[in-house]
Amino acid sequence: MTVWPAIWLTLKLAFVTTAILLAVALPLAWWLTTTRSKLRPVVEAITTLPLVLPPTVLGFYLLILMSPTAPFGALWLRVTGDTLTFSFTGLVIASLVYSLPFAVQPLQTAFASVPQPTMDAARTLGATPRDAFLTVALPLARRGFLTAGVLTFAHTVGEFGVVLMVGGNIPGRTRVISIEIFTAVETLDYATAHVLSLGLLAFSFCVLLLVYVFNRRGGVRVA
Amino acid sequence: MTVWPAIWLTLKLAFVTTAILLAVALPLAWWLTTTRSKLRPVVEAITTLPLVLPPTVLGFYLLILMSPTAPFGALWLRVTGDTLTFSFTGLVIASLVYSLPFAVQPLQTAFASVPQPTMDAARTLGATPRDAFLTVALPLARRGFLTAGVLTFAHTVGEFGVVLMVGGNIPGRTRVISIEIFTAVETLDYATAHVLSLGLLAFSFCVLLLVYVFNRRGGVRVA
Amino acid sequence: MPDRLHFRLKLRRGPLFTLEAQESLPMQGVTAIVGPSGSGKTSLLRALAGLDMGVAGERRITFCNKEWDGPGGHVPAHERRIGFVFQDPHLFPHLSVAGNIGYGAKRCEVTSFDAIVEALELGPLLDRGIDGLSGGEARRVALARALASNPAVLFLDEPMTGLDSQRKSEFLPYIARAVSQARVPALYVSHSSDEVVTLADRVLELGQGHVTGWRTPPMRLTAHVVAETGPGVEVRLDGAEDDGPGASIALPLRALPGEAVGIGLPVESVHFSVHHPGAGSAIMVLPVTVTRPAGAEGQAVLDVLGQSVRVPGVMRVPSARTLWMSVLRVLPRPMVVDSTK
Amino acid sequence: MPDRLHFRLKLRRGPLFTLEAQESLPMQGVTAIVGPSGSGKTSLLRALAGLDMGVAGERRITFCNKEWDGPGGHVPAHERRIGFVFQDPHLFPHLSVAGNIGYGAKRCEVTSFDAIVEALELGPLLDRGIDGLSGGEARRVALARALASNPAVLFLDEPMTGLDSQRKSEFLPYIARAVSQARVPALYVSHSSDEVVTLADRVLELGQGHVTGWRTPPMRLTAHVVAETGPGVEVRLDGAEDDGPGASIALPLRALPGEAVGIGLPVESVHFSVHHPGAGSAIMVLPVTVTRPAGAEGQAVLDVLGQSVRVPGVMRVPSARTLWMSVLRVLPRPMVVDSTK
Amino acid sequence: EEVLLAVASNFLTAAENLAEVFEATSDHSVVVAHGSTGALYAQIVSGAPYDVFLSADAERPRLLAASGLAADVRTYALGRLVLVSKAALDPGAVAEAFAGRRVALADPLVAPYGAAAISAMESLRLDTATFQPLLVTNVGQVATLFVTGNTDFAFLAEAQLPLLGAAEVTALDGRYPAIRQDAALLARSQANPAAAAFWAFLSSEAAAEIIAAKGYDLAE
Ligand SMILES: Nc1ncnc2c1ncn2[C@@H]1O[C@H](COP(=O)(O)OP(=O)(O)OP(=O)(O)O)[C@@H](O)[C@H]1O
Ligand SMILES: Nc1ncnc2c1ncn2[C@@H]1O[C@H](COP(=O)(O)OP(=O)(O)OP(=O)(O)O)[C@@H](O)[C@H]1O
Ligand code: MOO
Ligand SMILES: [Mg+2]
Ligand SMILES: [Mg+2]
Repeated sequence: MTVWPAIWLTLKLAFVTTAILLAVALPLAWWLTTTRSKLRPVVEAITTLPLVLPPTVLGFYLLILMSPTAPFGALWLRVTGDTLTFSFTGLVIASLVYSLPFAVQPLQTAFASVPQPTMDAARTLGATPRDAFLTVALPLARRGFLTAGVLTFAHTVGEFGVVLMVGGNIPGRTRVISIEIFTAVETLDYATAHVLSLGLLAFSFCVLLLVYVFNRRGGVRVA
Repeated sequence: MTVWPAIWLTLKLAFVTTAILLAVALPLAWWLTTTRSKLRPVVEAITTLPLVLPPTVLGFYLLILMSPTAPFGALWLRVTGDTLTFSFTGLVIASLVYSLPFAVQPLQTAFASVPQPTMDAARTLGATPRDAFLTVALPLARRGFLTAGVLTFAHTVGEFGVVLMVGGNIPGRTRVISIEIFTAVETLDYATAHVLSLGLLAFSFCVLLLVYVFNRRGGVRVA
Repeated sequence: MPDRLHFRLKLRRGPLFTLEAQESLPMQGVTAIVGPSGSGKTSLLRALAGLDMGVAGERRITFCNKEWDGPGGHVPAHERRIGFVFQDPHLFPHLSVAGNIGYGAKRCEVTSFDAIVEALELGPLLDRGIDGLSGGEARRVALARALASNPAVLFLDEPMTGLDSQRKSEFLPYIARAVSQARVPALYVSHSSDEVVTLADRVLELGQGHVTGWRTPPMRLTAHVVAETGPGVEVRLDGAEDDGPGASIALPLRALPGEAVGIGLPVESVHFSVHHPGAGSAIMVLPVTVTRPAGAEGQAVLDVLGQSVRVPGVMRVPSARTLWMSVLRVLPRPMVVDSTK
Repeated sequence: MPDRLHFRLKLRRGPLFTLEAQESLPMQGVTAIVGPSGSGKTSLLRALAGLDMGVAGERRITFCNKEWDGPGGHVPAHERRIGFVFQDPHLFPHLSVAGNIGYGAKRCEVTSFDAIVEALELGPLLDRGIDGLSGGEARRVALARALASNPAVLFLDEPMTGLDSQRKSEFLPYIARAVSQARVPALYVSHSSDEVVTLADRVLELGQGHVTGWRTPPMRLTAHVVAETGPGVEVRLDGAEDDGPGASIALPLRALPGEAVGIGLPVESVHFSVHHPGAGSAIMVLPVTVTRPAGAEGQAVLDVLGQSVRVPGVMRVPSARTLWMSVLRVLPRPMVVDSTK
Repeated sequence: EEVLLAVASNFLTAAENLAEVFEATSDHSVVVAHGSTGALYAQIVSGAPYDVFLSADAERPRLLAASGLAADVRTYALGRLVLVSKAALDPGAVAEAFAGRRVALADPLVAPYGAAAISAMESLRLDTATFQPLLVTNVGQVATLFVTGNTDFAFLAEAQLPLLGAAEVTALDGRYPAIRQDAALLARSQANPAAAAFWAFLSSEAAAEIIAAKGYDLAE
């Protein structure tokens, strides 16, 4: 059983999801941080929901929503000629929902710690809100941006329950690494399970180590 | 099929895991934030690893490690007379590993944003490092503490892949809500799936809404 | 009609404080704003700048015939072209010193970046990050940043805090020159009477959120530069006779021969006496005629070499027709004479 | 042997700055530390307080015969009992004003919490959070917090920044009293000569990370309170004759009859002249004998009513045997006379 | 062209063998997805793009045909349930051996082999309260638990035995209703030549040989 299709599929899914989510989360997180709208807590709760819900709940609803018999799934089928469930597109949509909080939350935290007076200073220096956002808030929140990217990517790579429910485990189409390992264990193919698990373990560890070594920061000292 | 045992089991698991993890993560996060040790990036990477790994990798290794034929599992069996896999204790151990980064990361972020000069001020006012930690760093990081608690709890409630692998779905012992929903969907028992999913959805949404309404904060304004 | 800044504001901040102020400020030279801690000086500047928009209340601001806030609309803060030096420096932590100073400069026709950097002695710091800047260094960067943004008006909230007296005495004239040369008016919050004497053309006083009135403007004489010396210039008071008192005063100031210089007279360094004190430690001893003695109608007015000087109420001017004024210290300020007049 | 603070330090901060200083400071009264912005004043205080321990270098500190840093060991910052007022307030954002002030007080035998709150006029703010405090309010809370922690020594890094002159002139005497009454020595960083004149017993100068020497201590005369008046006290200079000059000076100060008061003479408000100036705006005109004229050996020394006064080099004292000294303004400072002497 | 098989876990290795041979003898390719019968069925109902469903029961293919999702249904094998254990087992003393131990079986709700195991236990008069039954989603996982030492006894398909290595096998013939494993050619795939070709191949002699060799009985 070759593991490359699963690895390739997983990376593709994680990349696509991360790219789309960062693009969506950036304005959303900024809006949540700066708005005075009464709707904010509601939007915030909705955004956080996928974090709190078991993947199977998400999977269940997505399955219902995207099934060819549901309005949305049917529309998709008519327009694209393809079903959403058990397809890569379906996985991407599921991942977007599933990982949304992982993109929004770190950005929101980072934006919230941008000091108001610093933004004020930018404004009196002639920066439009958009300009101040791009040249002050965003650079100051870059750690949050990095965190959002890493978390979203990681969470998508590690996605399992949702994928299993809305994607099944169709080799080359929806069988991502996590499912591949599950399958390998099920079929007593411990060699594959070990190769994938160890590989992922070593790879993740190295990436994280690099991130943390290069991301040294001052931090607080007490003694 | 009554759903209460699954709900009860899930809550118990989430509470126990959250309580233990917060107790462990607090000193760990503080150490990570303040230490100047060369080991910091390594420890940091290890702490973050479960975040990046698919639950099935974790599940696979835990399954191997905790099996009664493995040294650790065997020892456990000798000492407690109970096997780890497919038991509540096993689930707790798996959850602790699985949710560790969700407890450590928010605390670390919060601790990192405690200003050094404020800690310095506490010290010159006679606060020992421990005292300053408890009376300044911790209160200033309380949002991080709350976030850590909520995330850990939520992540444990949502745990699926790991439980599926090391816990199976023994009713009342290891069948948590997420597994219950999965099973319900697999058996096309949509009624149960709906009851559980909707319940969880409504409950989560309300809790989050409350958190966000009461957690209003200044935030940044630009226009 | 000269340009003015009209405002009528009513803003609540917290349960105990309301800023409720209305005034019309000439937009020429430096208007000092003084008042005890907590009287609302910072709140006033922020409101005028269009920050803190969230707080409800009345808000009418017109700057040089342009409505900034009012029924006709709202000019957002970034279009008001205010060079705001905040009470705390609030530098951009992700930019170098040069990046901070250049931030505003990039967003408009660049003015004298290099001159500002030189005047504030920031050259050696330009490439550094802002971490580890000393208190005074950070403050100077904040000043430079505001000045380099080619502002239409300066809002300076205790900008000299943390600057050593040497740098202060070099930099105050620099601000004076910037204000008069580029005709950028300034609002200047300060607790330091020296700064007020050096810079202010008029002094507005706040108390508990209200405008409590205009204070006597600082005592000042005008002089002209007669010669450049090594470390500074030599000036002669307008109206002084050759070899008479005030004919030749050395000032540590950069100015060109012929330029007008304001000679600020700090209250605590001016000694009025009925007799000539003779040789002494004073920079100059000038004859003074009392045009109007202090009394119920207001402060005393003096004639000094033909120049009229109003004396603040706190000074005890002896009751005599003619006096001697010994000046122990002056605070000079370059003045660019309006060439259009 | 009087208590002293010995230190020998060498610390690198950034590529351009090294603090390399060695000195022994008497731990009595107030030692002012002056120097241009960036000269290392803050760095010195932090190093002495045992903060910034991460930076390697030489570090020997002995405080009142107790080794704080050295081969014999290291006393952690929280055991040094330093009342540190930082250049920025750095209040605890999660505590109320009262909580901030009480933070240190809780960790030791409580000293005069109420007196401090009253002296700094913090009563109305006690229950507030620290958000929205004005610049001067925050500064006063930081001061109160340090004072209330019953410190063994005060480190004050420009503590009067942002305070209005009214409050400053009330609070400086308060600090002076705290220092002398509780015998808490203080290191006082300041750019303001008024503060130095009011408080300092000696003045240490820093430049570019090095100790550049001791400055002439501020001119000061001693006096005693003869009567309490409504708004303040009436004092008589030591050595003044009944009805003679200096016999009765009104000061806006709280003190008890019989108490000693230091009368600081700000350089820029002291006018030396060869003739008596006659009636005028001076608070007092005192006869002066020049004990030692200014010259190569150092600054001039004067005899004022029997008290010896050293005149800083910047002042031009006329060359004559006897002079008149017109004092336009004084900066009073209560002094508790050491009863053990 | 490609045919996508949905294979009940018990038949996975056999299906892989079939796929190999089919690919060698035709110019089509085969992709194999697997799971419990119930899970695969639920996926098909939800729109999963399978071509051929190799179920472990007859019921679900029949339901597919009835709802029009399946174009053709046929029995391809009769399954055999076995009980494996670490130590040799006396068929007469199963209850004693089970007492307090762990017994893994597939979830009868989704896996026909699990349902068969339940029947076998009833016929052996085993009381599930006297031991610890471990229910997992399919027979593949049952095997995993046994191999990793996490269970002492496991109800498996005979076809899985080669994967296990050393294990004692107890045959359970006659103690459970016949496991009729039906295949369904899904309606959506009628136009897929690869699906049609595989459907034909499934009833070929060559296929029957492989199926039998894997430990299944053949229908009539
Ligand atoms: N958000 C707020 N909540 C409560 N009180 C506030 C708030 N913002 C400002 N204040 C109060 O308003 C008053 C005026 O503040 P402001 O900063 O304008 O004073 P200021 O004149 O600049 O004083 P300073 O000279 O000390 O800087 C202060 O008493 C302050 O405590
Ligand atoms: N981490 C650092 N990196 C680089 N330079 C630093 C660092 N910390 C301090 N410095 C430099 O050390 C010098 C001394 O700083 P310090 O804060 O002690 O000055 P200061 O005498 O207190 O000045 P001020 O009166 O402006 O507060 C400054 O030039 C400052 O830029
Ligand atoms: O092959 Mo099954 O559907 O797990 O019994
Ligand atoms: Mg202010
Ligand atoms: Mg400093």
